[in-house]
Amino acid sequence: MANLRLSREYSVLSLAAPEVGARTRPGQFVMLKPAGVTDPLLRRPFSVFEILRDSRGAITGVSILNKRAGRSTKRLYDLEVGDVVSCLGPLGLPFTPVSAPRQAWMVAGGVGLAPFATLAESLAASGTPTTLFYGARTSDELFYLDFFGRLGVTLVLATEDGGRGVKGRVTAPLEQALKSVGADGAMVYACGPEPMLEAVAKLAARYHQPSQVSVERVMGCGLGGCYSCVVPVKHGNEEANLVRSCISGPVFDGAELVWD
Amino acid sequence: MANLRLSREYSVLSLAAPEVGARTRPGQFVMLKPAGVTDPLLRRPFSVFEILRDSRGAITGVSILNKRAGRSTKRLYDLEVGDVVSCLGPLGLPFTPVSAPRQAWMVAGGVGLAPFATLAESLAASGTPTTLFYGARTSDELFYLDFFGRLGVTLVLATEDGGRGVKGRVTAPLEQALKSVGADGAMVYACGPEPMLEAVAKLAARYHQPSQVSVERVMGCGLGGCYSCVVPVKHGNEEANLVRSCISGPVFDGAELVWD
Amino acid sequence: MDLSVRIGSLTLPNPLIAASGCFGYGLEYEQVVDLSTLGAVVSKGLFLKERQGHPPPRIVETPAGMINAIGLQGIGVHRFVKEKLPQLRAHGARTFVNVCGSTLDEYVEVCKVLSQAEGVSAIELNISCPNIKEGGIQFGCSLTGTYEVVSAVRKATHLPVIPKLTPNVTDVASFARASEDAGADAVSLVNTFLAMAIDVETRRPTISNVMGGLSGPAIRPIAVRMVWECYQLVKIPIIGMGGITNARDAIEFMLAGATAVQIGTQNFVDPFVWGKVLAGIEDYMTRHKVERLSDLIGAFDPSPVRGDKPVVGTNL
Amino acid sequence: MDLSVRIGSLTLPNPLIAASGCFGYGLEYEQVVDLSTLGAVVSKGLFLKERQGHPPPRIVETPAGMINAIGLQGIGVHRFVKEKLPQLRAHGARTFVNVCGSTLDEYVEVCKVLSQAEGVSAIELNISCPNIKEGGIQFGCSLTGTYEVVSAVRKATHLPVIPKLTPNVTDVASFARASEDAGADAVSLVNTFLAMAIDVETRRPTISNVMGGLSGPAIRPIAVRMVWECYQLVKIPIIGMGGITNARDAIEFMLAGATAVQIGTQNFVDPFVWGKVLAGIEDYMTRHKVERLSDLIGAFDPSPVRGDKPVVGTNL
Ligand SMILES: Cc1cc2nc3c(=O)[nH]c(=O)nc-3n(C[C@H](O)[C@H](O)[C@H](O)COP(=O)(O)OP(=O)(O)OC[C@H]3O[C@@H](n4cnc5c(N)ncnc54)[C@H](O)[C@@H]3O)c2cc1C
Ligand SMILES: Cc1cc2nc3c(=O)[nH]c(=O)nc-3n(C[C@H](O)[C@H](O)[C@H](O)COP(=O)(O)OP(=O)(O)OC[C@H]3O[C@@H](n4cnc5c(N)ncnc54)[C@H](O)[C@@H]3O)c2cc1C
Ligand SMILES: Cc1cc2nc3c(=O)[nH]c(=O)nc-3n(C[C@H](O)[C@H](O)[C@H](O)COP(=O)(O)O)c2cc1C
Ligand SMILES: Cc1cc2nc3c(=O)[nH]c(=O)nc-3n(C[C@H](O)[C@H](O)[C@H](O)COP(=O)(O)O)c2cc1C
Ligand code: FES
Ligand code: FES
Repeated sequence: MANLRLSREYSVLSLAAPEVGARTRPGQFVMLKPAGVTDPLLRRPFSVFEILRDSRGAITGVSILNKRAGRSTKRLYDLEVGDVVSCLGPLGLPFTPVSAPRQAWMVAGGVGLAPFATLAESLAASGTPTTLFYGARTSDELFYLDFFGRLGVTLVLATEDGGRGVKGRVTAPLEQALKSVGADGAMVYACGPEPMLEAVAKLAARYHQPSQVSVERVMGCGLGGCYSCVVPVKHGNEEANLVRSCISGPVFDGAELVWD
Repeated sequence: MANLRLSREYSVLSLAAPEVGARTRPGQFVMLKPAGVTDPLLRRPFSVFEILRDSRGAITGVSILNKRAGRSTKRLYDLEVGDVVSCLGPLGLPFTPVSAPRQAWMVAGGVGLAPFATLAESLAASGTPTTLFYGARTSDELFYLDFFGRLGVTLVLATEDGGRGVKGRVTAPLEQALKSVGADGAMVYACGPEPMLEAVAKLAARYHQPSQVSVERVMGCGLGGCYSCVVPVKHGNEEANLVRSCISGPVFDGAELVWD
Repeated sequence: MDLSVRIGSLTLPNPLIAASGCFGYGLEYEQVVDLSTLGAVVSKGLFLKERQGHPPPRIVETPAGMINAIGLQGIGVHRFVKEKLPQLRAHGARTFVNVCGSTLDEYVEVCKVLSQAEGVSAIELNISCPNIKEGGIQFGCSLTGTYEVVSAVRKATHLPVIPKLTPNVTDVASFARASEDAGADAVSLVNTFLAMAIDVETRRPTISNVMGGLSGPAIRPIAVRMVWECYQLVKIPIIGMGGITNARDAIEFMLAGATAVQIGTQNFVDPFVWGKVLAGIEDYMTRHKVERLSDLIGAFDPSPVRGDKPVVGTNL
Repeated sequence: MDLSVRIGSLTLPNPLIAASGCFGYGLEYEQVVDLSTLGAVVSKGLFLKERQGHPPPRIVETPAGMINAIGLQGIGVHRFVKEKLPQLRAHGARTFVNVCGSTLDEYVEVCKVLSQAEGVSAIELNISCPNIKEGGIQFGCSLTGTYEVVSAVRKATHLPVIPKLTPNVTDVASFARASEDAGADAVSLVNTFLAMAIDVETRRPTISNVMGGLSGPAIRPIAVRMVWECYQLVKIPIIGMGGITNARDAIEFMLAGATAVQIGTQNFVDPFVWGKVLAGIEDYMTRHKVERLSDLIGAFDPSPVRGDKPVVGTNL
């Protein structure tokens, strides 16, 4: 267990969990809870950020990109080496990767960057041309740019204060790109705040590109037991159904999600 | 904050609390709770063990002799330097010291040693001849003997396994001593398990010596608010009354406590 | 910033009241908190005569709560009037007296004594103590019983009468209504939930009375619901309580319809809670541009939220 | 060591049952726990038809507990029989079906469908869901309603009928008695406590349905008390639940009179809870030389303890 503070809100929590690491596919998540802690009671869901390996390349665990949002995330932020975290996973359905000549466009808002580290690795391994559209509040909150750079990912950045990249929302450069997307098309992957997800899914649809969107719901169990995490999903002309995002997601076809 | 483990059950927890230290008199207690912890909910009572001083003799805080008994005491045992403990006190009525030629006999069972470190210091300062009757399960659980030795306290030890001192209960050597108590008499101070307290109070009475007994009750507040900590106390021929041990104790006249 | 609230004819400088049985007779806390800075102080429950209460052990901790069965140990109303009231007055405390009775006559009698004393601001009628058979719960669990005892006391005193309701009923709001109909000036709720914990190692009770009352944060979500139910049914002010630990919790009760709030168990955990909650309320009022705290009473907007993100953590 | 318990004509290999609504349809957990090792699995609440339930947010965490208002989203009894039951049977699960209804007829109808299906061990009659108006709570909060619906279902099926009681009543034991009188084979209790939490920053509900049901360790001391009250009044077996997290808690319910116990919320916290509780029970039986677990049922000795030391901490 290590806990690298990236800022006063973000940290990368490394967990010794070789089995979880070995089985995780990009976009899957884990349910975490500091061991022995009874308050908060419930686990919290986190995307797997990196698959950790030792010097010989053997998988040793996973890391989590943790953003302080409330009690559990603060507790995780404060953890020290040696503290034990109970980690359940990997859970949920992963992203479906695409391969060249189709392009992969990853759209991340804030902590929504988390699932894209593993996805970028997997896309790089298959040689898929990949772009990361990455928006944050300030340039200080743009993390791991080198990591994506090393994988050959094209970076398109946006900050709300204009400190780095485009000023404003990341959906603006995305729309620009969508306007001139080539004949081979792009698969748009998105993770971030709900309004961003909605905007991305609708933009992708408008420009006739498929999208895969990772949604965030309050999750009680992560295993399909509690029905707390539902999202309205519509297949073709059927009526919308409330579907559990922990087992039928968190990644959904952006065209099938119903935004209300 | 320091936490010195004496054994797998006992530790001495040092708290930076100069005001508490400055105001504590022997036999008083504090109500502790690790900061920010909501489970367990309630504070727990602990005798002040030592008054801590810096190299120049200025009071810096207090220490606690903590014995793992359940959830809170385990948590306190596990604390590390830097952890914050909320400390309310000093609370309760202290021991009333005696002075020469009367002797002071302190009877401690296990963690019941705690209030006697400060009492011994105060008795030593007034030159009162002092004896510590100290019983524990094994010789490993006899702590701070040097400390009391340095103060000139006579030590009478008892262990249940006979590993050191008398084998069996500490009340046996106490009774021996009571049989031959001099004309100036002795004040018997006691702290430890309830059956020991009862035996000590009754022995003292039988040999016509006064006793001051520190009782241990479940305490919800330590300030007289909840009425959880009552003990039956009888003044002379009055009917027994249930009296709050947090504010009218924890130290009581052994002759006035009613044992049921 | 105006933190005052009104309960009938009374104006309290702020809505924070020390709950009965959790603050002794008030005087125990004079060194910890300036009693005049509290909205009010509620005394321990008092019968006509002295009572010894139940033998210890009397409390046991449970997850986010505690069970107590003190059994209403107390000095009786006469000693209270003689020994405690003058000092409480001297400290400038607004004193509510929690009144118990084994019979309707005893309730009336105790209230009469208090009416003649100086320094009682209101009577909190304890018809809800779960810990003793003769503690009024037979009144508090029956609508007609509630109506009768409140009416009788109403006639016997000029002081504000505030029945304290038990949560151990199917429909607490109907009891608030019965109290209102009988002339109560306000209601306070909730008293503790009847509960029990077994020591599995010995298979024996953890407290001498076997059953006791559950209080503390554990019960807060049920108590808030009950306050909201009552707020929708009655017009008289509601004094809300049950697991309040901080300003957020106090405001939650006020939004649900409480005019004032009581703090019990948390005062054990942290006797300095009062200043902290007041400061937190002021901070909230500043942040939310609330000029008069009383504007928050019942200001909960129950129209459903939609979407994915409630503020989960803030309810812990 | 014999961990088996009997509920009417059923023998369960052990008393641990997955609580309704906390274990999906059981199959969701097949990779985490061997379903045949559980005493039984209770399905999510089922109506005749499919239901969408309430919009999210549906849960909110509270101190030592959670409030849920799922609103009985479900696939309906017909799809359950077709899609889930065969697989549950294949896994060797003993399946209890939690039956809901908006009307008496619907309860009867759902039970008839289940009686004709293969692989249903018992019917748990949900007359206690606090989250939806038409969820049977109108039956569960009235003694005659309880009697009627249990009688009607009793006549409609040969399967064991186990009404699930609500704790939101003044006297839960009378509802257990009404159920027994109407021919129930057992009762299960408690369902969740009606509760509410407000987001004070927005002054809006934290869950879309405003009110929901409180579960988890917070409610355990109240639930244990209710089981003990029922145990003293009825002869039929009691299935106890409410905040069970470990073997100690499970044993506490059994000592209070539960023949079997259900675990709900803790399964969310730790889906591996089942093996841990079983191991803990075996350890307890070894330490206390208990040969047959069923000997613990109701073995609580309520004669008061005296003295200073309850085992406080073990109830946390
Ligand atoms: C599939 C999935 C993957 C996620 N991945 C990450 C990640 O990689 N890094 C990261 O920092 N966060 C991630 N989150 C969000 C993270 O789960 C929440 O920030 C966390 O649960 C908040 O817990 P808390 O106790 O700190 O906050 P709380 O005090 O409980 O609440 C603070 C805020 O967080 C929201 N929240 C609370 N619980 C949940 C929950 N169970 N699910 C979603 N939102 C919740 C609340 O609505 C509230 O707005 C992910 C969520 C999901 C559903
Ligand atoms: C005046 C006083 C002074 C004390 N001084 C010391 C001391 O110096 N060092 C020390 O180690 N212990 C001392 N104790 C005992 C200490 O308070 C308990 O061991 C502690 O409260 C147990 O808390 P826990 O959460 O670890 O145990 P729990 O898990 O709560 O329970 C374990 C055991 O401790 C007992 N216990 C629980 N709460 C209390 C309580 N509030 N008061 C008394 N017993 C309780 C229980 O009955 C049970 O047998 C003192 C107690 C009192 C009343
Ligand atoms: C130790 C204790 C003693 C109590 N005694 C009384 C009492 O005498 N009269 C009364 O009306 N309520 C009594 N109560 C109930 C409280 O006043 C309050 O209603 C309840 O504890 C809920 O509030 P809380 O969760 O803030 O403690 C007592 C509660 C506790 C914990
Ligand atoms: C998310 C959730 C959904 C529930 N759904 C149902 C249900 O469909 N039918 C039912 O009878 N009880 C339902 N319950 C109640 C539980 O079965 C159980 O009675 C209650 O949660 C108390 O047990 P616990 O504290 O172990 O969770 C539900 C509880 C939760 C938390
Ligand atoms: S989180 Fe429990 S069903 Fe999805
Ligand atoms: S501990 Fe609360 S009155 Fe003594």
